[in-house]
Amino acid sequence: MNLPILSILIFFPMLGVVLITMLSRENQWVIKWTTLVVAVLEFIFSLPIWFRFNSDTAAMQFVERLNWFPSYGISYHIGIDGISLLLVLLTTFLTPICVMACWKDIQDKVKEFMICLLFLETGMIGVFCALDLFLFYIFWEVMLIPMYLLIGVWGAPARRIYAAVKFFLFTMFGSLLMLVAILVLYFYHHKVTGVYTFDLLKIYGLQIPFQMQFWMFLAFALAFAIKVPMFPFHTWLPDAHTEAPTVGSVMLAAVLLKMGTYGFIRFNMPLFPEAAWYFVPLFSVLAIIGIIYGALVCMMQLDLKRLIAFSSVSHLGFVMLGLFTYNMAGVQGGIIQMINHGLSTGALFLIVGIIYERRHTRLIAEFGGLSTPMPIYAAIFMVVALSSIGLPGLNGFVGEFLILLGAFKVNKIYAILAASGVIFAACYMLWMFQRVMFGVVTNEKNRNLPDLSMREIAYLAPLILFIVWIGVYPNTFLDKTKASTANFVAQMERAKAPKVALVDVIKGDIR
Amino acid sequence: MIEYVWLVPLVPILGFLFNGLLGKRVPKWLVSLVGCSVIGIPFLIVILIFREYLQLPADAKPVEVVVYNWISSGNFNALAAFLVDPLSLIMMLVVSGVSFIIHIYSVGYMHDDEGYPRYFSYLNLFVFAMLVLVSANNFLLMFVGWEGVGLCSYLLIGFWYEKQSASDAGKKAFVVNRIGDFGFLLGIFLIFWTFNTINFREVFSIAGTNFEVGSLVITAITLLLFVGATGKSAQLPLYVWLPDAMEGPTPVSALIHAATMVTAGVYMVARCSALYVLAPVSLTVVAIVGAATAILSASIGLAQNDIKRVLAYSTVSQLGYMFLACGVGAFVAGIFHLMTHAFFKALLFLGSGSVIHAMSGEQDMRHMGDLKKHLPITYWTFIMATLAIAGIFPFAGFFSKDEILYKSLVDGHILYWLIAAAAAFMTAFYMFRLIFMTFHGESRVDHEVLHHVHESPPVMTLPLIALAVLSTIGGFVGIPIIEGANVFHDFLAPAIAHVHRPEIHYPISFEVSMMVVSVIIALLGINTAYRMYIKRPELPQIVTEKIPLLYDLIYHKYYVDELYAATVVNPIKVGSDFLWKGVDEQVVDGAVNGSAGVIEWLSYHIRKLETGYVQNYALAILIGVFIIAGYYLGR
Amino acid sequence: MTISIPSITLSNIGPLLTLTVAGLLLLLMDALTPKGKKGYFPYLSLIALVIAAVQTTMLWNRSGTDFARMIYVDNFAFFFYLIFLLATGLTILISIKYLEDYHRNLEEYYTLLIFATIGMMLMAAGGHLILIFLGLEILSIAIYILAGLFREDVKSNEAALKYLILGAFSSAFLLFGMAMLYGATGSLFLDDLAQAIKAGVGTNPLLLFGMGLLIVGFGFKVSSVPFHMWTPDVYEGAPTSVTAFMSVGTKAAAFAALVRIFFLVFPEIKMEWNMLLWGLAVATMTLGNVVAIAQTNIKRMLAYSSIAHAGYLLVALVAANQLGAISFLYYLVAYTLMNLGAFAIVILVARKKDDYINIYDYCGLGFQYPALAAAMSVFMFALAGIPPTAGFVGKFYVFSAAVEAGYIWLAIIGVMNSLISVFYYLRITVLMYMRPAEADLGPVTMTPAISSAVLVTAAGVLAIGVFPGPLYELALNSVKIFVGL
Amino acid sequence: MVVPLIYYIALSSALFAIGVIGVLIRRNAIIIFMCIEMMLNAVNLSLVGFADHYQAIDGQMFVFFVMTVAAAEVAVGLALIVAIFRNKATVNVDELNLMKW
Repeated sequence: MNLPILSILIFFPMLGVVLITMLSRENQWVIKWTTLVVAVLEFIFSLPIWFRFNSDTAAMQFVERLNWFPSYGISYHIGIDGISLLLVLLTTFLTPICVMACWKDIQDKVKEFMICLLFLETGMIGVFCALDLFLFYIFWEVMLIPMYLLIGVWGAPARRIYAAVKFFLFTMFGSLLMLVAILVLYFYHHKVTGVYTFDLLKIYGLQIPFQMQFWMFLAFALAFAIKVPMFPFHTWLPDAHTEAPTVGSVMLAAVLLKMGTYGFIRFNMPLFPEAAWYFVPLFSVLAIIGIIYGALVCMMQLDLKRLIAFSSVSHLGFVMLGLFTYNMAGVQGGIIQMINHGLSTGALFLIVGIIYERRHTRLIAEFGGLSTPMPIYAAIFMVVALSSIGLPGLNGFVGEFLILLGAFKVNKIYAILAASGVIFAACYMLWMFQRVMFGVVTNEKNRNLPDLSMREIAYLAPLILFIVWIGVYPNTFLDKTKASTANFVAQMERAKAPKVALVDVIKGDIR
Repeated sequence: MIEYVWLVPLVPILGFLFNGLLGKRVPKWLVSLVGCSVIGIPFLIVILIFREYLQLPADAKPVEVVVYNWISSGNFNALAAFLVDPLSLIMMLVVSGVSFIIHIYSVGYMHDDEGYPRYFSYLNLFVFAMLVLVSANNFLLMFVGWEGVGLCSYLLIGFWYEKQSASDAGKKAFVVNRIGDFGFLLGIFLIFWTFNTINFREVFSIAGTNFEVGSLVITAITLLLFVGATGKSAQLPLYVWLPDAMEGPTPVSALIHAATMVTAGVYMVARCSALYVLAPVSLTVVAIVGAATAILSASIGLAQNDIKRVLAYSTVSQLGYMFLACGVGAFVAGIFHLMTHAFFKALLFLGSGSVIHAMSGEQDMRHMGDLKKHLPITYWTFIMATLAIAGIFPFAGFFSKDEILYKSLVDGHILYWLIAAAAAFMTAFYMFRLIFMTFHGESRVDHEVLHHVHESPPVMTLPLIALAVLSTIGGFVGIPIIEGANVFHDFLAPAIAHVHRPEIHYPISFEVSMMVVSVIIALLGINTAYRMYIKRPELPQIVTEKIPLLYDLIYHKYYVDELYAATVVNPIKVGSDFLWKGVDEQVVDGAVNGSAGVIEWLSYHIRKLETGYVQNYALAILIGVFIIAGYYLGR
Repeated sequence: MTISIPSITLSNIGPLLTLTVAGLLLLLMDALTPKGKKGYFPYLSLIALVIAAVQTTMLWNRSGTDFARMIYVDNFAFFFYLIFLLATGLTILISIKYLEDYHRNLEEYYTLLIFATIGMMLMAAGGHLILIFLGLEILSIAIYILAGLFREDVKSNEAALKYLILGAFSSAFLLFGMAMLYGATGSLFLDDLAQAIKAGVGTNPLLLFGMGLLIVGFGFKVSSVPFHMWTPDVYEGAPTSVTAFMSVGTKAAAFAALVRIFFLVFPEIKMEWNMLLWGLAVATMTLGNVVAIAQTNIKRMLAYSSIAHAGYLLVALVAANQLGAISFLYYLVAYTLMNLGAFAIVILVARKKDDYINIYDYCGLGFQYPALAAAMSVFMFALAGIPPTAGFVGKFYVFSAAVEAGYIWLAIIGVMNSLISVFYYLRITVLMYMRPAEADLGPVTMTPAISSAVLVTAAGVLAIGVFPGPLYELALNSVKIFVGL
Repeated sequence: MVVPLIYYIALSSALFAIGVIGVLIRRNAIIIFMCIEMMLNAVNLSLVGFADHYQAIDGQMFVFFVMTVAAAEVAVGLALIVAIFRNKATVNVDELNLMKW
C-alpha cells in the first residue's frame, strides 16, 4: 500500500474547502458539521504517519517526489522526519478542536470562516512537510492569507484590522529577505555543483563559505525569528493574538509560531552550521531576553489574551534557547516544548475564549471569583495554567527541563538566567489566575456564568489528556524525535564556528 | 511487597482523581471514606514494606524499584523509580502516618465546608506528591514531588479562594517556593553534567570516590540544593511565605506546613548527606542559616497574637533547628527532630484547630483564655505537645532537641549552641505564653462565641490523642547515651554519610549535664511565661512599653515582608510596567510603527510632487535627461 | 543598375495583416452600419484577434528577419504578439458594458484598439529603428485618441492632452536618441547597430547619449521615474477600459522594444547602462510603491502600482541575463492578466460609468459579492506577489535574475518594495472583507463578457502561478535570440 | 564647401533645446505643440546631417516618417484642443490640473 499519505494530508482540507464552497451559506449547521467531519477525517488520516513512522532512522519518511518545474529545479518534494511528524500531528489534532471551539463563537460568515480554517490547515501541514525550498516558501506565504483573514474579519472589533495588517506585513518582511537568501543559495548551489535545484536535501550537502553563511543565516533567521517571535521582533504577536478570534489565536499560537522554530531547526541550522555556531551567543541571549522580558511584561498586562501572547514570547524563548544548544537534551527539549506550547497555550486561548464568548471582554479586571460559578472551568484552567508554568508531571516541565539541562551544558549563565523565567512564569500566571478565578464575585455579570458545556469539555479534554500524557510519559514523543535529533546534533557537531571577529565578517575580509 | 512500593504514592492519586472528578456527585461519606482510605492503605503498605525491609539481607539493601523510564534524551535518563532505604522508609512512615491521622481529623474539621470533596482531592494529591518526594530514587523525580507539594500547598492555602488574603498567601507560597526550586533545578543540572546521572546512589558513590572534600563543584551543587531547601522549608531568607500560609484550613497547616512538606528540605539535605559531607562550606552555610532562622523566627513568635501564627513561627524556628543539626553534620539528629516535630507540631496545629473550631473561627489569642474547662481533651493533648516542643523529659521533643543542642556544641561551635539555647528558651516561653493565653487566665471570649464553645467531636479528638501518644513516647526510639538504645540512629546509619572529622569522645557525664542544662533552659522559659501571663498579667504591657522599638520590630516581624516588597516585588512591578509601556510599546513597537509611519509620511509628501501641471511633468522628464547626461558626463 | 527587390513572405506578418484588414473593415463598417446596430463590433474584433493569435501560433519557431531585415520573425516577437492579443482581447471584453453605460456611439474605439495593437506588434517585431518608432507612434496616437474618448468629460480631455503633450515631447527625445545612434554607427538596423558596437564604437559619446535618450523615450512609455509623472493623471482621467489597456499594452510594448534593443544591441556595453538602470529601477519601484499608499482613487492607486511594476521589470533589465529576459516575458503575461483582471473588477464595482472608483467603495464587497471579491483578492495578492499566484512567480523570476547577475542589493530593495506594496494591495482586501459597506451603492451588473474576462484572468493568474513550468519553457524558447546574454 | 558634421549636431541640438524650453515655458497648448514640432524638426535636421555624413539614405528616409507622424500627432492634438476649448473655454495648460497627487 503506497498511498501518498502526506499529499492526502496536505490537500484533503482543500477538498473540504471545495465542498464547503458549494454549500449554501444559509445552512450554518451543515457547514459546521461538514468542516468538523473533514477535520476529524484529516486527523484520522494523519494517524498512520504516527503508527507507521520508523523511529530508528533520521531519514525522511513518506517521501513523495514529483517533478513540478524541472527546468528550474523545483520539485514537489515532501516528507517528514521525527521533528515534523509531531508538528504535523499537532496541526491535525488541533484543527478539529478548533472547529468545535468556534461552534458557537462564530455566527457570522461561517462559511468563509471554515474555508479559511481548512485552507490554513493545508498551508501549515504543507510547511511542515515541504522538502523543497520553493515549495516551502509557497506554503509559508500562502498560510498568511487565511490567518490574515481570520484576524481581520472575525477579530475583535476595535483593532483587528491593525492587527491583521501588522501580522501580514511583519511576517512578510522577514520572509521576503529569506526569499532572496533562498535564491542566493540556489544560484550558489548551481555555481558549485552545476545543478539547479531547490531540493533541501541536496542543498544540505553544500559546503558554503563562512562569509556567505553568515549573511544567509541572518536572512533566514530574520524570517523565522519574526515568526517565532524572538525579541525584538515580537510586537506583532500581542496584537495579532489579542485581536484574533479564539480559534485564530489558538492556531496562531499552537502552530504558526512553531513554523518559526521549525524553520530554524530544519533550514537555518543544518544549512549554515558554521554560522549557526557563530550565532549561538547572539540568539541565546535574545532567547533569554525574550524569556525574561516576555514574562515581566506579562505580569503587568490587563488583557487576558495579551498576557498569554506575551507568555508565548517567553515560552518560545525557551524553545529557541533549547534549539541553539545543539545537544540532545536541549534540542529534544526544544522540540517537545514546541508541542507543549502548542497544547498549553492553545488550551489557554480556548479557555479565555470560553469566557470571552460569555462575557465579550478580555479584561482581567472584569472578572474575579469565577471559580464559584464555574468550578469545572476552574479546574481545567488550573491544569492548563500549571502546564504552562512548567509544573512537573505536566507537559511544560519536560520541555523546559530538557531545554535548561541542555543550556546548562552550553553555558551556565544562560541556564541560570533562563531558569529565572520559570519563577516569573509562576508569578504572572498565578496572579492572573488569582485575579480571574479567585476572590468573591464582584461583577454581577459574572455571578451566573454557566459552567462548561459538554461541547467545551469535549474539546478541552483531549488537550488535557495530552498535557498529562506528555508530562507523565514523554518518551512516547521523545522516542519519535530521537533519531532525527541525534542526526541533527551529529550534523551540528561536525561544524564549528570559525574564530573570526564580527567586524571582519561584516567587512568581508576573513580569508 | 517491596516491589509494590509504587503503590504507595499511586493509591492517593486515585483518591485525588475520584474526589476531584466525582466528588461532587457522590455522598459526603463516600468522599471521606475514599479520601481517608487512600491514605490508610499506603500507610499499611509502608508498614508491610518496613517489616519486609528489616528482614532483608544486608546485601540486598537498599532496594530500588523501577517503574518506567520517564524522560530519556541522549544520555540523560530520568526514571520513575523508587528507592527503599531506611531514610525513605522513615519518611514514608511519618508522612503516610501523620497524613492518615490528619485526614481523619479533617473529616470532622471540614465537615461543613462547601468544598469538601475538593479539599480531600487536594489533600490526597498532596500526599501523593509528598510520598513521591520522599521515595524517589533520583533527583528529578524528587523534584516532581518537590514541586507537587508546592502546588498542593498553593491550592490548599488558597483553599478558601474567595478570601483575598488566602489566595494571596497561596500565590506567595508558590512563588517563593519557586525561587527555591529554581536553585534546586540548577543543582540538578550541575549534578547531571558533573556525574552524568541523577540517580541518588550513583551520584553519591561517584562523589565519594571521585571528589575531594571541599571540591568546588560539590560545594556549588550543595549550595544550590540548599537554596531549594530554604524555599521549601521556610528558612532565611525565603521563610516569609510560611506564616502567611496559615490562611489555609488548619489541618492543612498541620499536615503541610508543620509535619511534612516543610520538612522536605531537611529530608533532602539528609538524603544528600553524602554530598554535603564533601562540602564543609555548604555545611557551615546550612548551620548558620538554620541557627539564624531558629533564633529569628523564635523571637518573632514571642510577640504574635494569632494562635496559628505563633505556631507557624515556631515551625520555622524548629526547622531552623533541624538545619542546624544537618549543618553540624548531625543529619540523623535532624531527621529525628523532623519526626518528633511532625508528631508534636501536627498535634499543636490540630489542637489549635480544635480551639478555632470551638471558637467559631476566632484565631486571636487576645480573645481567648480559660478554655481549659471547655476543651479538656484538646487542652491536655496540647499540653503534652507543648512540653514536647519545649523539650521537657521524657516527651519526644526532649530527645531530638537535646541531641541537636548537644551536637551543635560538640560538632559545631559554641555560638551555635548559644543561639540554639536562646531559641529553646524562647520556644518554651512563647509556647507556654500560648497555653496561658488560650487555656488559662481570665476568659476574654465574646459572650456570643462562648455559648458555642464545645469540645470537638471524637473524629477530631481521637487524632489528637493518637498524636499525643506519639509526641509523648515517640522520642524513645532515639535514646542517647545508652549503647544500642538509639534504634533510630542505628537504623538510619546506612543511608546517611558522616562528616570526616576526628572522633572526639566526651565523657558521658558531659552529655548528661548538657541534657540537664537544656531542660533547665526550657523550664526557665516556662517559668518566665508563667510569671508574665499568669502571675502578673500586667507585665507584658510594661515590658512592651519599656522597649517600644524592639517590640515594634518583633511585632512587625522585623519588617521583612515590607523589605521584600520594597526591594524586590515593587521594583519588579515598576520595572515590568516600564518594560511594557516604555520599552515594548514605545521603543520596540515604536520602531515598527515608526517605520510604517515614515513610509506613510513620505507617501503623503512625495505625492505632492505630482502637481497636475503638465509642464512640471515635462520638466521632470528634462531633469531625467540631465541626470542621464550628467551620469555619462560625470563618470 | 539593378534594383534588387527583396523577397518577402507575407505570412511572416500574417497577424499584422489580419489586424490591419480587420481594423480597416471596422472603419468601413462603422460608416455603413446604421446607428444602434453596431453591437457586433467587439465580437468582430475578437474574432480578428483570435485569428491573429492562431496565425501567431502557427508562426511559432520561425526565425530570422523579413522585409529587408525590417521585421524580426522570431519567437520573441511572437510571444509578445500573444501578450498583446491577449491584452487587447481582454480589454475588449471588459469594455463592452463600460462603453454601453456611456450610451455612446463609440465604434471607432475597437478600430483604435486594433490599430494600437498593430503598433505594439511592430514595436516588438521591429528590426529597424524607423519601424520601432512608427510602431510606437501608431500605438501612441491611437491611445491619445482613446484617452480622450469621452469628449464631454473634462478629465478625459485633460488626460488625453497631458498624455499627448508629454508623449510627443518624449517621442522627440526618443527620436533624438535614435538619430544619435544613427550618427554613431551609420545604421538604423538593430543588427547593424549590434555589429557596430561589437566592432568597438564602444564609448562614443554620441552612442552613449543616444542610448540615454532611448532610455528616456522608452522610460516614458513604461512610466519609469522620473518620466512617470503623466501616469497617474492619465490613468485617472482616461476611460477605465482604456486605462486598463494602456497599463498593460503600452508598457508591454515599450518593454518589448526596450528589451529587444538593450539585449540585442547593447549587451556588449552593459557596463555603460546597468548602473543607470539600477538607479532608475530602484527609484521607480520605490516611488511607485510609496506614493501608492496615499492614494484613495483606485485608478490612481493602480497607476502608481503600474509604476512600481515597471520598476520590477527594470530590475530584470538590469540583470541582463537569460533569466532576466525570461522573467520579462513571464512577468508581462502575469501582469497583463492580473492588472486587466483588477481593472475589470474596477469597472464592475464602479457600477454605472465611473461612479464608484474610490477605494472606500470596496467596503463590504467581500460578503456582498463573494466571487467578485475573491477574484479581486486574487488580483491584489498577485500584484503584491504573494504565492501561489502568477505575480509571485513573476517577481520570483525577476529577483532570481537579479541575484544570479549578482545584484543582491537590488533584489533586497525589490523585495522590500514588494513589502511596501503589500500594504496598499492588502488595504483593498481589508476594505472588502473587514469593513462593512458604508452605503448601498446599488447592484453590480455582471455581463457574460466581463465575467468571462474576470474568470479567465483569475484562473490564468492562479494557473500560471501554480504551474509556471510551461510558460517558462515557452519564454525560454523565445529569448534564445539574445545570444549576447 | 563641406559643412562639418558637428555643425549639424550643434544646430539641431540648439533647435531642440529651444523647442524644449518652449514646451516648458509657454502656457498655450498650441504653442507647446509648435515647440514639439520644432524639437522633431531639430531631430530631422540631425538625421539629414548624419545621412549626409554617412552617404546613406536611411536618415533621410526617417525624416519623412517623422514628418508624417508629427502631422498626425498635431492633428490629434488640435482636435483635442478644440474639445477642451469647448468644455473649458481655455487652451491654457496651467488651467488643466484637475487631476493631481
